[in-house]
This record gives sequence, structure tokens and C-alpha cells, in this order.
Amino acid sequence: MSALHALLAGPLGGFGATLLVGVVGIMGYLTFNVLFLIWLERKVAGHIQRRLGPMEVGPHGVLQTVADMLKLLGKQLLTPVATDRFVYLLAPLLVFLPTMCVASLIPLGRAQAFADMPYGLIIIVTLSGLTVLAIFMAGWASNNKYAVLGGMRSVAQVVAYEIPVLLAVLSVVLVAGTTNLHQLVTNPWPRLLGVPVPYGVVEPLAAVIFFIGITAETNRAPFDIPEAESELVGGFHTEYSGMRFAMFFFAEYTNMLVLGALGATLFLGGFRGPFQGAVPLLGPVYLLLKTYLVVFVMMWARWTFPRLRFDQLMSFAWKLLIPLALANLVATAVVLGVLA
Amino acid sequence: MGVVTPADRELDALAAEAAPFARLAMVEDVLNLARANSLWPLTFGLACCAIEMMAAGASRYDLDRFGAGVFRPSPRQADLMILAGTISRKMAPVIRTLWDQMPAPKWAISMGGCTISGGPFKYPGEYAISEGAEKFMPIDVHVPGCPPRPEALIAGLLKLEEKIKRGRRFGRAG
Amino acid sequence: MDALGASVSAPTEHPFSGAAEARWVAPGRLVEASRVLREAGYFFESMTCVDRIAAHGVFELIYTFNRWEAASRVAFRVWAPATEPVPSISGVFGAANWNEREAWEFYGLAFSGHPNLTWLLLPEGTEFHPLLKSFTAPPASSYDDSLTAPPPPDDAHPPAHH
Amino acid sequence: MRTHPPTTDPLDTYTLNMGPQHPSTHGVLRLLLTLRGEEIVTAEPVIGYSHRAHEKMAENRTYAQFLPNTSRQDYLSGMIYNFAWVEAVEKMAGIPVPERALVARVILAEFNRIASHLLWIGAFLLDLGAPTPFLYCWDDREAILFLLESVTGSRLTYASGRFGGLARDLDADFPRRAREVIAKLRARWPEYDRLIEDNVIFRNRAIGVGVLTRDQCRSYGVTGPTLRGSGVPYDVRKAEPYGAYPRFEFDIPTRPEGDVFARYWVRVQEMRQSVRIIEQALDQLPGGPFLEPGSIGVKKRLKLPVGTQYYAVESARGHYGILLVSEGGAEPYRAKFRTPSYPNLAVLTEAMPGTLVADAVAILGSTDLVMPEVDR
Repeated sequence: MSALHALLAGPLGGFGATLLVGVVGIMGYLTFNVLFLIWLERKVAGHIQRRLGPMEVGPHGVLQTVADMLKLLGKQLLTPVATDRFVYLLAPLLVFLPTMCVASLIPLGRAQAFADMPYGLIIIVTLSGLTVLAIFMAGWASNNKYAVLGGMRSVAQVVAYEIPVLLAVLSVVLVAGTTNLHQLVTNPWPRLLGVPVPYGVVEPLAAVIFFIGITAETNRAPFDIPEAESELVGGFHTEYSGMRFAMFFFAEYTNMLVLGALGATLFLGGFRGPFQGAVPLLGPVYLLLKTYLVVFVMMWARWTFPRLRFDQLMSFAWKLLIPLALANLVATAVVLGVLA
Repeated sequence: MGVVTPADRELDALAAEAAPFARLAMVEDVLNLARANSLWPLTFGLACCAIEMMAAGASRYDLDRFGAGVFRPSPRQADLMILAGTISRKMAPVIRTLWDQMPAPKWAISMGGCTISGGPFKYPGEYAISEGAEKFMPIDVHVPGCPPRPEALIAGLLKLEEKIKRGRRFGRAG
Repeated sequence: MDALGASVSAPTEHPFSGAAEARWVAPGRLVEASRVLREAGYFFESMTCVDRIAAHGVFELIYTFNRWEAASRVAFRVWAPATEPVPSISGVFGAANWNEREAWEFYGLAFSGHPNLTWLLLPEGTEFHPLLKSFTAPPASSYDDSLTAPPPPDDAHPPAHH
Repeated sequence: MRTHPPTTDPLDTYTLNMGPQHPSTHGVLRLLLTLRGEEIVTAEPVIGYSHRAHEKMAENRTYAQFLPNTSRQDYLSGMIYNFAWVEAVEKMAGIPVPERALVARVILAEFNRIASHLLWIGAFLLDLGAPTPFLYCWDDREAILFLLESVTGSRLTYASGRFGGLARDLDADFPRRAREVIAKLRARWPEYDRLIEDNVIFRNRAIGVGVLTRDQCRSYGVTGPTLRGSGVPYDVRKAEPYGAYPRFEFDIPTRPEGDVFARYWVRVQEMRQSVRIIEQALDQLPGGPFLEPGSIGVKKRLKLPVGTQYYAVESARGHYGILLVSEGGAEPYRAKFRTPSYPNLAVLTEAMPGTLVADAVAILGSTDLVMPEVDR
């Protein structure tokens, strides 16, 4: 990567090279990741459900999502007559921009973060709340009652679950003493009985709240009520077809990856792992392994639980998660104060 | 060929205009291959056959192996309409609307005797059903049976895949 | 049960089996009689209309009621002239609502006092009554014409190129 | 929630048209919901989208010709419907049935009931947004279908009843295979309980939702597990015993709450009772002919005496009644099918208002509707 960067830095200048490598690298990887994750989801679902999942397209169906993507590319793009055309067309483009930006902020290794910012965590939390805007635009512009309901549910849900996520993140920030993600990983870890442990071990409650929060923010079951199939047909994307629909899929799985990576960075030690100091390339590998672990647990939950009802979802966030997260934050502050 | 009428000339001009700008046969082939292997059916059942259709999607038969297990509830996202069950006269206009809502390219499988010809519910003077789906929409593959077994539906699906790979749709040679 | 009053005189050549009690009820006393059953803890089981126009010029309505506690089916048989509306008992038993709509659309038998006497199973606007014995086939116009028209020439089905 | 007074102000509400193509209307029901936000103000089922004119067909066919139709009315418990038609005709015509056929009918019907309940559990959980139990239930259901197929030759729409017995005998190996299936089902139930009944999300979605009062049930004639979930121990198998049922011991599971959870629980318990019946029946399965020697079967034209008869059985969904009117001909003069889903759906107009859209889906699912049975 750095050799490539040096090569490009000649004609493009340092910033240009970073931008190019970053955009191409991230886009390329995210595309691959979406294809992989959808395949993984179908295989996980299959094996949980006593069946095999995709088998015929490539060995064990590995090319299945490639076929799906190509098919969606070649599909007619329908724009229903009664839509708010501009907003309708803009929504699928907007939906994964915030996620893309967040992806560039996750530190991949000791010297590998596309954008290393002192307040990276704050920016991530801000940006990840923006996806819902696009979802609401999609729902509203579709001029379909199911879509509007889905969009409304989505807004209410994200507003409710942003807060516990933020509070959980703050607990970690208190312990780590930084909002820079890179430093958060590289700073000396807290010690428990003399052994350095990731933040997830000292902040287990925050980790659980964070996990529940990101599951809700990515509209994953059991919190998938904005697109609840059995109630709202397709929710906010009911009226989208072809590639526009694929964009929402793309965004959902990218979001899973990015938020999973954020969780891995915050609670599971990010890119740190055995021998990572000696072999820096292991950093991204560790990060991805931890990320996919988080993502796998999200999939596991999806194929196991029924869906919550909307009011239950709301009261779960406001009446349980937020007080708990607040209490956790206060407790963290008190413990830190006592230790100091 | 006899006399070339103005109408014929107009048709020729139209054909020339409508011909693709560039013929990308390879791309078409690849796309057709992808389409054949990614047939997302519409979540849509009418009667008894729908149960066998669901059985085909369930563990033992597992349509997902062929990439056809992604049942989409919205017609906008479906490629394949599996007409499973009796089409009543009250339902026929609804089915037609659903079919029109699906984006091209799209295919339809008629599953069971009812959607082929009215099946066991057809008799002289019947008033309740539409005698077969082909009265109001194109059908690519017929799967006979009452209801057909899930294996039969899978066989029908594979036939449809063959048809798509050859690049033929709605009976028109490519 | 005696509160139902005397049975009306009706033909006896159609014996009824499968019920603890089957009695003929005059259309005018139907609501009153069913209310007695409602208060006695009966539930509405079924309602059947039989076309006896050719033989007697009437519809025979068979209502059956039953009890959860001790199964004892009571059948009311109503000899309803084809031209006069029958009093609706949908105010007494909720289930009668749909059953009466069904009888109306299948036989053309009207019910007085029904809140919403309209098509239930048949498409709205259907003009024939298919379960009448005199019904042979639906008129050709009963098909939805828009369905048999050829599909619109859109770009939805482009011929594949090879 | 639900603090607003009920409203019908048109500016305050909007209409949502659910169906006829909707993932959770189980086929082709259409629900017209008037909503205020997500709260249901009125719910109006629109039916008839799978009306197939069974009753008119019955008037046009002989008693034997109509046999295949019965299992298509309710394709999930087709065996029970099939036998109901056969038994109704046998009773009216006075055709004797050999012992072996009577007991075999009970075995097949109860297996069919379990298959129907299994499918229901799966479909219901799918409505609640849990796709996995659906596939587990279907996997178990396939074992039963395989067993039934070996006797009847079809998976879903059986026509195995004959006037005076059965079309085919249970083979010598049948009891062993039946017991294997039972053992498999028994092993699965604890898993279902852990996966579904103990799940806190499921309990929250189901408990206290969609309560049907006893009086509503009485007014609409609700029967079957839906009624038993409201605490009424009414079961045609006990109330008006038919066939070989009086010989077997079984309980009627009931639960007083009347909510979605009660209806779920009742069905789960009913599967256990069905297994109990099957095991007793397998133990008592007599030898002898499976079809009355010299009986009518289906070949000859059967004529019934003049008269009207009501015959009821307990299907997987409740009280299934056949009202047969014969004028002495080879065809019924009139056949009316009192299907259990019909009142079970009609009552929802009263059960749904005041709940949320998500509850509507749960309530609809919990009543176990088969639309072609409602529409006939």
C-alpha cells in the first residue's frame, strides 16, 4: 500500500495519492465486502435453518452474490409516476455516503488509517446518524404508505438508539481518555489483575449496549421494523427496483461492517493482537477478524429472534437502554475518580 | 417478397432506430447467466400450490441452492412470478397489476393445473375462476400437477434457467 | 325452547338429521327466536340457503346453532318467499352478517335490517346469482375486459439479441 | 400507547390496504385498515379472492366426484376434510365402515392435524419476523408428509377416503414408521419450547395481544384452537364424538387468556394430544378389511335418501360442518360447508381495533386462516 502510495505521490502529490488510494481502496474493499457479507448471510441463514444456502453458483455458491449484483445491474429501473422524483432518485445515492466516510476513519493498523483525526470518534458518531436521513427521504419520496411508515419508524428508531450508543461510546472514551480512534487502540490498555485487556472487558455493559444499539441502527432483526417484511412489505425500499434497491442493500451491509469495525475498535482492541507489533500487516487482519465476529453475531441474532413491536422497541431504548447506559457512564466516572 | 408498402418502410426505419447502439453479445450472455442464477420470486401464493412452493423454499428442497430463495414481497424487486394456486376472477386483475409492477426482465412460472387451465375447478358454466393465467399475462414455464411436488417446481425453475441462458424470452427467438 | 312459540306449518317431506332439534320458524319470528338462543348461550354455527323455487317458490334457510357446554344443535328452518326480504339477525349474532351477505349475493335473497348488504365473495358489481338452480353460466360480459386485451406495447419485454 | 379516544375523523386517519398480495395475509386476504399513526381504528377484511365455487361444484358432481374437492378447501388439513365428506355421506346413506378403517382414519387425520399445526407455528413465527422456526417446523412436517404420502400417494391434497373405508390399507410397516416420526417429533418439542415459548421477544409480542372474549366468540361462532385459547373446552371430537374417537383418551387443552399467546400454547399442546391419540390408535389398530367388502367405494353411482343432514368434525382450525341436502339424486341438491376459518376471520373486525399494525399481523397469524377455506 505504501509503495503504491509513493508511486502515485509523484504525479498526484501526497494528498491526491492518499485520496485516490483511499477512495479506490475503500470502495473496492466495500464492494467486495458487501458481496461477501450477503453470501455469508445466506450461508449462515442456511446452516442455522437446516439447509445449505446457495450451492450451485460457484463452489458453495460463492459467486451467488456476483450473479445477483449483475442481475440487478441489468434490471429495468422503474420510477413510479407519483414519486417525488428528485428526492426519490437522490435517496439511494445518499444512503451510503455517510457510511463511506465513516469507513475511512477506522484505523486499520499502526500506521494505517486513511484519515487520522483527533476527534475521529465524534465525527463517526455524527456521520452514522445521517444514513437515516436518506432512508427517510426514500420512504417519503416513494409516495407509498408502507414506505412512509417504514421511513417514520426508521427515524424514530435511530433517534432512540443513537443516544445509548453515544453513551456507551462515552464510557469507553472516559476510560481511554481520548477520542482519537488510533490512540484509543494504541494507548496502553487498562489492566485487570495486572493483565492488559481490551475496553470491552472493563466496560462489558457498554459493549452490550453498543452492540444492541448498532443492531438497531443498521435495521437488523430483531430491530428491523423499518423494513419489517411481514408488516410493511419492504418498508422504505418497497418502491425501489434494480440498482437503486441494491444501493440500499449495499448501504445496509456496509453499515454493518463499519459499525462492526467500530465496535471491534472500541471494545475488542481493534487491530491489536499477538505479534501485530512485529508484523504490521497483521493489523488489518486482526481488525477484520474481530469485525466479522461482530457481524456474525448480528447475523446469528437475526436468524434466531422474532421482531420487536414498534412501541416495545421504543420503550426498550428509552426506558431500559438509556438509563442503563447513563448509569454505566456515571459508574465509570466514579470508579475512575476513585482510582485516580 | 412483394410490394414494399410505406408501412413496411416505416417499420424498417423503426427497427433500425430501435436496434441497439452496440451489440454486446458477451455482456448479454454474462447478464443472462447472472439472471438465470438469480431468480428472486415474488412472495405470492394463491392456494394449495403455494404451500408446495413454500415447501420448495424450505429445508428439504431449498430453492436457495439455485439462488432462487430470496422471496421478495415487493413486486419491484422480484424477477419471477410463481403463480401458485387458483386464480379467481376477483384476483385476476390484481395479478395483472402485480405483473405490470415488476421491472423487466421478468419471468413467470405457472404452477399447478389451476394456473395452466383452471385445473379441477373448471367445468361448463363455472363462474368463479379465471381459466389459466395465460389469458392475461405471458407465462414462460408451466409446471403441471395438483399440486406439483416441490421437485417439479425445481425442475420448472431449471427449465426456466435454461431458457434464460439461451437468451429467449416469451417464446420469441433471439 | 318453548318460548319460541308454535312452529309454522311447513312441508314435512324433507327430514332433518344431525341436530337435537330442528324446527320451522316463520320469517317474522326469526329475530326473536334467535335472540332467545343467544341469551340461552348458543353460538351461531352455520346458515344455509337452499333454492326450492322450482318446487315450492321459496328459499329454505337453515340456521344451525350450538352450545359449547353440551353439544345440542338446534336448527331453524325458514321457508322464505323468494320475493320478500328476510329479517336480518346480524344484530343478534355477529356471524350472521357475512352469512347473510353470502346468501344475498349467491341467491339474490334480500335481508331487511342488514347493515351492509353487499358483495362478499364475488367481485363487486357482479350481476348474477350463481347458486340459483336457474343459473347456468355467467354472461360473457362478466369477464374483466381489460384483462383479455393484449398487453401494452412497452419496453418491458424487449426481445433478446443474439 | 392507546391513550387517544377512538376516532373516525377522516382528517385524522388514513387507509392502508393490506393485500391481497402481502407477505402476511396467507394467500389472498385483503385487509382494509383505517389507521391513526400506527394504531388501527377499524379493520375490514375483504375476502373472495380465492373463491372457487366448491358449493356450486358439489351440485354438479356425484358424491364420489366431489371427493378431491374437499381436501382442496383446506389444503393444510385436507385429510380431515376428506374423511368428513366421506363420513357425512356414509352416515346419510347408512354405509357401514370396518373397524380397521375407522382407526386408520383417526391415525391419518391426527397426523394431518399435527402437520397443519406445525405449518401454522412456522408461518405464525414468520409473521412475527422470525424466519428460522418456520424452516424447523417444515422440516418436521416433511417427515409427516412422507409418512402420509406412503399411504395416500399425495403430499397435500389427499383423496384417500372411500365410502365404506379407505382407498388403500396401511401397510405392515406403517406402525413402525409412524412411531419413528412420533419419536422425532417428541425430541423436537423441547427445542421449540426453548426457541419460541421461552423467548422474551415472542412473549412480549404475544401475551395480552388480540384478546378475544368469550362473548365475541359466541356471537361469531369462533371454534377450534382459537376458541380454546379463550378458555372454552369445546372440541367436536368430545362434544359430538364421531368415528373412532370415543375409544381414545385425550384432553382438550385450554387457556383462559384469549390472547395470541394462548392460541399458540393451545396448538402446541394439541400436537401432544394428537400424538397421544395416535399412539393409542396404533396400539389398538385392528386387523381385517380396510374397505367394507362389497361396499360402494367410488366406482358406482351412489344415491342418498331424501333429506337434510348436518355433520361436523373437528378440523385443525375448528368446527367443520357439512350440511348436505339430498333430493334422492346422484348429486347433492345442496352442500354447504361451514368452514372454521370463516367465523374466525369475521371476528377480527372486533378484535383488531385499538391494536398496532404489528399486532394486526400477529392476530391475523394467530387465528390460523386458510383463505381458500374462508372463500370456498
